Amino acid sequence: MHSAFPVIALLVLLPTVGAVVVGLLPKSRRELMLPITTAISMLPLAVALYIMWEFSAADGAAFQFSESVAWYEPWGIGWNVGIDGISLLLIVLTAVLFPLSILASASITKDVKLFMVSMLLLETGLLGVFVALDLLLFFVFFEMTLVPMYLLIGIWGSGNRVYAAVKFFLYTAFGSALLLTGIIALAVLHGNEFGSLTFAFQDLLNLSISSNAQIWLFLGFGIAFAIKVPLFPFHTWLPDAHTEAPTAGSVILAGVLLKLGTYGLVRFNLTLFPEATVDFAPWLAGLAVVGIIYGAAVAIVQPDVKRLVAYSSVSHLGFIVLGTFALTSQGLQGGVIQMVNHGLTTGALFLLVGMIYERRHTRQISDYGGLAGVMPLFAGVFLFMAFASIGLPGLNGFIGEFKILLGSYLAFPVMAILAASGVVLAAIYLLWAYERMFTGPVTNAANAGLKDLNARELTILVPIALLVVLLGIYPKPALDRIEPAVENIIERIEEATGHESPEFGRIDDLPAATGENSP
Amino acid sequence: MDFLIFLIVALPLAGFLELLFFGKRIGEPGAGYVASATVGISFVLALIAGFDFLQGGEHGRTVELFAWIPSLGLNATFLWDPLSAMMTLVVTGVGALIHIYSIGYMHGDPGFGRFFTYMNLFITSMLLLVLGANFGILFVGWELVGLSSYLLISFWFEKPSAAAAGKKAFVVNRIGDFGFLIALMLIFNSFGSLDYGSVFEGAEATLTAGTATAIALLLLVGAAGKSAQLPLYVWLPDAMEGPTPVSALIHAATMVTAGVYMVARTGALFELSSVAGAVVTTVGALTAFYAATIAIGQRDIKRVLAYSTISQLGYMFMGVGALALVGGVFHLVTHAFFKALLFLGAGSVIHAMAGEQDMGKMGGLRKKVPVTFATMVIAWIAISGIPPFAGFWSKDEILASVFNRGGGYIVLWGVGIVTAGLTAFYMSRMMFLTFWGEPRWDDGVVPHESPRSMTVPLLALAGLSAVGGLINTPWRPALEHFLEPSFELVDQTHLPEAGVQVALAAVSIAAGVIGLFIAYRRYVRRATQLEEGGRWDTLLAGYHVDDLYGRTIVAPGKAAADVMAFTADAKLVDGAVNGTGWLVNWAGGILSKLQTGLVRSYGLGILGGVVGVLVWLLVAGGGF
Amino acid sequence: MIPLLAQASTDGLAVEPYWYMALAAVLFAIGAAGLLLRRNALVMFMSIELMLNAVNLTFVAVDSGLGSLEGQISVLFVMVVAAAEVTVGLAIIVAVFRKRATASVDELAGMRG
Amino acid sequence: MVEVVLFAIFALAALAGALVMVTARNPVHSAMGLLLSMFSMAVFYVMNGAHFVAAVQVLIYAGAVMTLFLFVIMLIGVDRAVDTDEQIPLQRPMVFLLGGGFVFLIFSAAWDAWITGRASGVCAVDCTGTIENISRELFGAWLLPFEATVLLLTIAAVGTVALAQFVIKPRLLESRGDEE
Amino acid sequence: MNQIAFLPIAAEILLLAGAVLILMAAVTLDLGRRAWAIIAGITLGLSFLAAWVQWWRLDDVGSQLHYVGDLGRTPMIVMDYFSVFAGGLVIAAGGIALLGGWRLVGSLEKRGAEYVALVLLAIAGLHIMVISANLIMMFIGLETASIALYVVAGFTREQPNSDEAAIKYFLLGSFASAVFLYGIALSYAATGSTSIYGPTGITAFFSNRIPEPGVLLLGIALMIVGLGFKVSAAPFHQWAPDVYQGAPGAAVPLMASGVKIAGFAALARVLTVGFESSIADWAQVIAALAALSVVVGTLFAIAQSDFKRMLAYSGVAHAGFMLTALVAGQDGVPGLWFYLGTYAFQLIGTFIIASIISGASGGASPLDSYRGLAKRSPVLAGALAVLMLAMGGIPLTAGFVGKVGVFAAAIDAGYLWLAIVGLVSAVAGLFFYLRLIVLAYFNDPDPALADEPITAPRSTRLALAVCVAFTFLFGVVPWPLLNLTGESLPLQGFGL
Repeated sequence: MHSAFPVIALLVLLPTVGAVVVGLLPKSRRELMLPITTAISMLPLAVALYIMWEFSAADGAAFQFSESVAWYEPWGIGWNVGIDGISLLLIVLTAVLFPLSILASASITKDVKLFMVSMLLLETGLLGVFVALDLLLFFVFFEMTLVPMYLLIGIWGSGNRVYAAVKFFLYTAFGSALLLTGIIALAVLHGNEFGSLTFAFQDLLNLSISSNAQIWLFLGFGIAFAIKVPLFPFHTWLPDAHTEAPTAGSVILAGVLLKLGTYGLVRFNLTLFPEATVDFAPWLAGLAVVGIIYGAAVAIVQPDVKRLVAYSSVSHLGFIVLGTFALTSQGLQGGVIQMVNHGLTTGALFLLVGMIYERRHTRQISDYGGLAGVMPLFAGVFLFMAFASIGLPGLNGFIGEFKILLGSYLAFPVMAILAASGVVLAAIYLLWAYERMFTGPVTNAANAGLKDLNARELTILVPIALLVVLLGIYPKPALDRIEPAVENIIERIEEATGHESPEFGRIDDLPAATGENSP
Repeated sequence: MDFLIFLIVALPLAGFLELLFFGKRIGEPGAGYVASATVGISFVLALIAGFDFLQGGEHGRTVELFAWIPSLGLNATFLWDPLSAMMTLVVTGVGALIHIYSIGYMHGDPGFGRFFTYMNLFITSMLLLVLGANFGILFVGWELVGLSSYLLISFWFEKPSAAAAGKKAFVVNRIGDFGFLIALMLIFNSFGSLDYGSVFEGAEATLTAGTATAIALLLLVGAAGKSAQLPLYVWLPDAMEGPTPVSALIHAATMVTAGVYMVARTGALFELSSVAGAVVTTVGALTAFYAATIAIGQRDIKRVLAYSTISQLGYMFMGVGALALVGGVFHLVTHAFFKALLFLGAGSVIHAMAGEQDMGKMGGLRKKVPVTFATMVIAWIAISGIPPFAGFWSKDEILASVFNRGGGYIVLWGVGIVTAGLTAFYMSRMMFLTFWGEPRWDDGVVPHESPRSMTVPLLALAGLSAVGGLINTPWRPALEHFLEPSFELVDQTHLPEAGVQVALAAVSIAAGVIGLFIAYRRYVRRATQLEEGGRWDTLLAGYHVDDLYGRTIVAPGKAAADVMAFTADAKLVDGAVNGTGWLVNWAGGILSKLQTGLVRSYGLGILGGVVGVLVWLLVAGGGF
Repeated sequence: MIPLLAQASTDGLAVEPYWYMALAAVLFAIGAAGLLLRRNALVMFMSIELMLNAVNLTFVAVDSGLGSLEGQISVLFVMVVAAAEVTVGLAIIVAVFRKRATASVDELAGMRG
Repeated sequence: MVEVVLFAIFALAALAGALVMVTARNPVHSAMGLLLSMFSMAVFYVMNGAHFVAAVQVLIYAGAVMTLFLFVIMLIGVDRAVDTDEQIPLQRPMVFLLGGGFVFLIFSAAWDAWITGRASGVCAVDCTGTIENISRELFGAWLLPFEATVLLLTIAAVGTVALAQFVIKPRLLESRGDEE
Repeated sequence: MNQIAFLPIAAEILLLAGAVLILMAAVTLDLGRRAWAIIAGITLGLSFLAAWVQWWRLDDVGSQLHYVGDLGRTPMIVMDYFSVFAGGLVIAAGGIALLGGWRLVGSLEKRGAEYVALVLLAIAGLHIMVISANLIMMFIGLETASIALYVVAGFTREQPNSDEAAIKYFLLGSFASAVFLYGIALSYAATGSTSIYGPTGITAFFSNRIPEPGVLLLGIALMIVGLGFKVSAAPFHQWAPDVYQGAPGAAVPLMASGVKIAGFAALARVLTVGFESSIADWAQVIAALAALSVVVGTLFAIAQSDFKRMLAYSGVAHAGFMLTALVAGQDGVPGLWFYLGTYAFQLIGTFIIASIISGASGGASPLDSYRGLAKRSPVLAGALAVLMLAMGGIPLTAGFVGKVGVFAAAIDAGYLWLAIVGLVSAVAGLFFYLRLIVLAYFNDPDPALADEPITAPRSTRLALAVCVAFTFLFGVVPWPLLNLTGESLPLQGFGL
């Protein structure tokens, strides 16, 4: 399906053009930067919405709006892009979060122009990752996100920003190195098998890769993505980066950047290396479960609320990975929708933490207390987002977690059960934090005079809240678009490996772990 | 009709949304009126919609609203059958009364509007819970009532204890939900569906005994969390931090009975596993007895009622566990009446005592709050199992059914009887300490009767407590007939023969009377004051179970989390990362010593390289 | 002629080109060692010249082994190069000496790490 | 046979010269050692029929280059015994090891056949190293490199001039009273 | 006698003429710097042109071997796409480097003319190296360039370390040259020729005989060592940091980039053409050297606190990356060229920045002096950031494309392990590239320096702009250069 107008190119390049525009603004007109950049970032959103509108849900498995321009024949690299059901949602998520997080950056005063330019370039990178169907192009966008984010953390971050920025950069770059090796090796394999190098995803799908090679390639891709996700034990860059980044950085980091990892796993690992996927699935699911519990447990005792939310991401992303490697349609669908959900709720939590930080300049939970009385609206929104994050049914988080748990139970009952305990832990860490920050009497005089959310902040939060409710109550439109794409991947794995994705309604011998029970 | 059923849920929801966004503007008492009206109308609608079932035989209908998670076959669908109709009536009926009561009770509270917002949210959620036609919607309601409960318990969030209690309630409930979730996974795995219809109808053919047991027990974990059974009951006493109407509505009449409702609803699964049934009954019996003993030692009037609620829920579990589903549900209904009444009465007393909840500072209130006193007496007799008040009928039906199962169940019956005696004792103790004897009020407290908006609901509930038991008497089991369509898949336990029934009834009445009498002697005749010290303190602290949990679960858990966060994560996992960086740096530092600045050592390096390359190349190329 | 020697001669005990090559290898190694063992820049430089000479010897020996002239031509070029190198090298050494009054390279270790 | 004897003698001389060069404490002695080696080389060239090269060797190397060396030795006044104690740890053993290894490797690799190539074909006339033959080659096939040496010589000239122009005034030299 | 084809050696002739003219202009005519600049500019421009017009000539007539003399035995130079590209690159890099360091010429006063002349002659030497078809010719080119650069390294004797740099460079360079020469001699023994091409050349020798190990391998090994020294591959790299630090700052770009280009050109020519049949043997050694260079360069660079020394070590790592391409033999040449072509300009750009910050005549360049550069000079900081990211191989810079090409070649040749070692080291290497960005952007400048303006003459800024633009442009749109390098293969076989 070729669209006459290169709408994807438009989508991806708009922010870059915007960056140039912002870059040309006179430095003295600092007050113009925020509104102009926000306005610019609305353009990709408009395009993304147009794409969503035009997207054919029935063909969700196919890449739509695809564009293909060969760039360098000897390497088989070109501008190959397209959007399927999986990428569609992530694109919309990206396009939604950017205007909001830019709008939330009013407190940036240092070098505003560079900040805005970085944000817009970051957006190009992220959108590019989700549309790229050429592995090298994917990698370019994948890496392109690093530098702006590095600058965001390093220049506008707090406290230990340099350490966090460098750690973020190096850690993820380490993964990228393996990824690049894998990508090139794939192209070389294509060259060996078909006589020409190519990085085009859809051509590479035709490769017949030996099991042994699959294992190594899977590892190369997998470690890169696992670091990005981040999967336990590759997660330690995340708390630092999240915590030190400015609000917008944290939002994008949690909301979109982490999804590069899970997206990559779904898009590439599962499809390109089906055999290895089946082999590794239990291990990755196991790590995911460890991450779920570990991230949650660590989150409980964090004294810093931003770190707490950061560790909650480790836990939540564990769910996504678990769902992905359950290799069941339900689990994978849950994983994909959960990417969006996590982006919204955790993004919102970071926004909220940022808003309170702007008022008090502290992230220590112990510095707060009794805020619900001082800023009830803020407390309400925070609690709302917390519950969305906890996975309260009726809000978005539940849909994904529920599907993931049901789907992964089919494949890994014990792990699914362990993962379900993350649901309990989530309630503990978020509600305990809420309790300490918002309830009780106002003990610290500095908190007494805090102003509640203003109109700008509400403008930021309300759209997210609406989406949270919408996706919680009526997720069907989203799921309808994901499902064909996911089915397609599962079928591919089944065809390639003879692995049978477990079906519902089939009774297994019960694992011992389900014997736990009565009080 | 479908629309009617939709409206039953939609009205409280609309009320919730209206209050959420405009609650502040509507203010007091408008918010209360809005909330009460929506719930009240829902009740009326439910009456209309449920009228059909009175004819009997009507199976009900499902109301499809929209596709929710289509790929799981989960839709937003309501099931309107006798059981859900009955539950709806209880929820909206008692709910409406408590709403009205709250208008008076919450008068002047700055969070007036917020209170009713949450209350309507609760009613909505509870209706979702009982009306859902599949486990999905049930779970949505299940969690949302947890949320409303959380919000309402920590309604006075400035009080740290209230905030902590709310969190505790939610978290403990979540532990139960953990079991519930796993049960759902198992069910889905087995049936490929979460629809009541397909699950219950296919259960017998699909499930092995092992799976059925697993599912049933896991459901029990969920139910035990919500319905405050052993060992997950600990949140309920603390939940009394919430405003009293909340305790009445949520923590006595409705939400906590969700577990009972769930077990009753899934009776078809429990039927398949005798083990599970026995476990449920045992848990119920133990909880009933255990909580009753603790109730004896409480000083706080609401905590007495809280433990009483736990105990009574134990009865209900005995009922549903022994597959006396009707009995369990029957007790759920009557308990909703008299326990709501007791709570509201207690609220009225507290209101009268200007917020005092310690029975040690009450006494002699009979004359001061006559309406409250009178209505509470009815509830007291009802819960003590004295015929013909409501509690007698339902409790007796449960006990008789349990007895009729024979075998080990007879022991559990015995526990039930002892508990009945204890119940009569602690309730009497509460009544005597509150209303009889000399006033022990604090200075400046001038008890006064509550306003009309509070007493009217009391009277209404008193009426229901008095005669509510008559809806299902052994000789005229109207409720049983009414519910039959809902339970037709389940082979229920029957009541014993009439003679046995009479004998059993006599025993339980005797137990109740004995309990009453002992209490009377102790607290009225001897005028014993509130006991302190020794074992009473143990009872007062609920056998120190909170401490125990604190020391065996919470503290080690937190310690483990601390270790993970600050040792494992910071030192080990992150240490490995930073260590790598450090190692590289260190290696660079060490190596750079090789760069001596001496040209001759550089030359040596080159010569070494020459030899190295030669060796490598000759070995590789076979030059040797 | 001494018979023995004549005998040997007829037996083919002639100087083979590779003898020179072997000798050159040893001389090259000695030159390299000299470069690394001496710290006087001049002697080091002489060692380099020795190495170049060893190479030249190799060239010439190979030439006679092959019956070719390429090696000899090469030697001429090497000599030109060496001459140019000597000029510049000595200039550098002189310059260093004039600045530091030493020809010992061990004292020239201002840059390291 | 004579050849063998000559070879033996001059090989020893070359080695001795080389060793003297390396070990002598006085740079002048080193230079003499090198001179000995170079003369031996010239003999070898003759033995191999490279007469022209031998002549150049004596003229250029043994003559001009070594003279230059000696001149510089005198110029900078290092014509006296110097301490040759090794100060860099492990330098000496490592040099012996690696140097020995180098020789060993070359010998063992080349032992079977030191020369495996074949003649690059016909020389312009014949392949003896006479001046005539060499100049034919040099100004024929090898004209380009010959011309390229122009660059080399220019650089040598310019470079030496550039290095010799002394514009700074180091304290050390002032004290020595050297002319600028 | 047949004609000498002048076009292929036009660059040498022009450069020599230019050098002599400048000397004359300075000494005889007493003309100033402006005149030197004009002469140098014209000379370089013309020689670049002369080098490049041959590309189109090649399109018409194909690769040419150039002989002098009637026997056609020993071609001395070869004109193929490889030579043209490498030659053009050497001249271009040399020209940009000279332009960027023109400030030095000013500070040298009269001696500036000699400096310029030497630079031009060095470029000519490098050019000879890349076009030569004969090992002795190559050696002459190498020595020409080296000797010129020994002098250049010691040019600023008023600087404390310049003479030390010169003598270190000279002694070690001569040692390496001797080793290289010995390699030539042994390969001559093994093959009977010093010419690569031609009917009696090395390739012809191998074309009808399987290569015999022994002397041949010795020759290859020693040549690898000699050229490895020039491209500063580990363990022959130790001269580089000291020389880069001590030599005149403005001259380092040429020493660093030009010699690398020519060294790799020579290495590629010798190995992938001359000894192509032994690839199974030498590729392993090259791979080992590559891995060692990458690791050693990275580790040492991490420990540096001086910018130029850090660049020198990073140059060692980069040499390793380029060697990585070479393991694929001729297939790796395009990757090598792309990497080299872009890296040369990155290197020149960074050294220009170093010479702006730390002065044109050399000396230390502590990393601390880059603190808060973004505040003092945003443009310079931006340029530095782009160049650092490019050296780190971050996409959208030419460095990334280069790395892809290099590693693709290595993986294709079956050296996956080498690619992994290289890429992982590249990540470790990011640490010190990022450090510059950290210093420039994340730190505030020294209060004492904060208000001190950073100035650079127009020539320097122009050269820097060219380098940065080149780096960025070929990162975003690498296709033209990729196409070009894809064609820049050496002539295979023995020619006519």
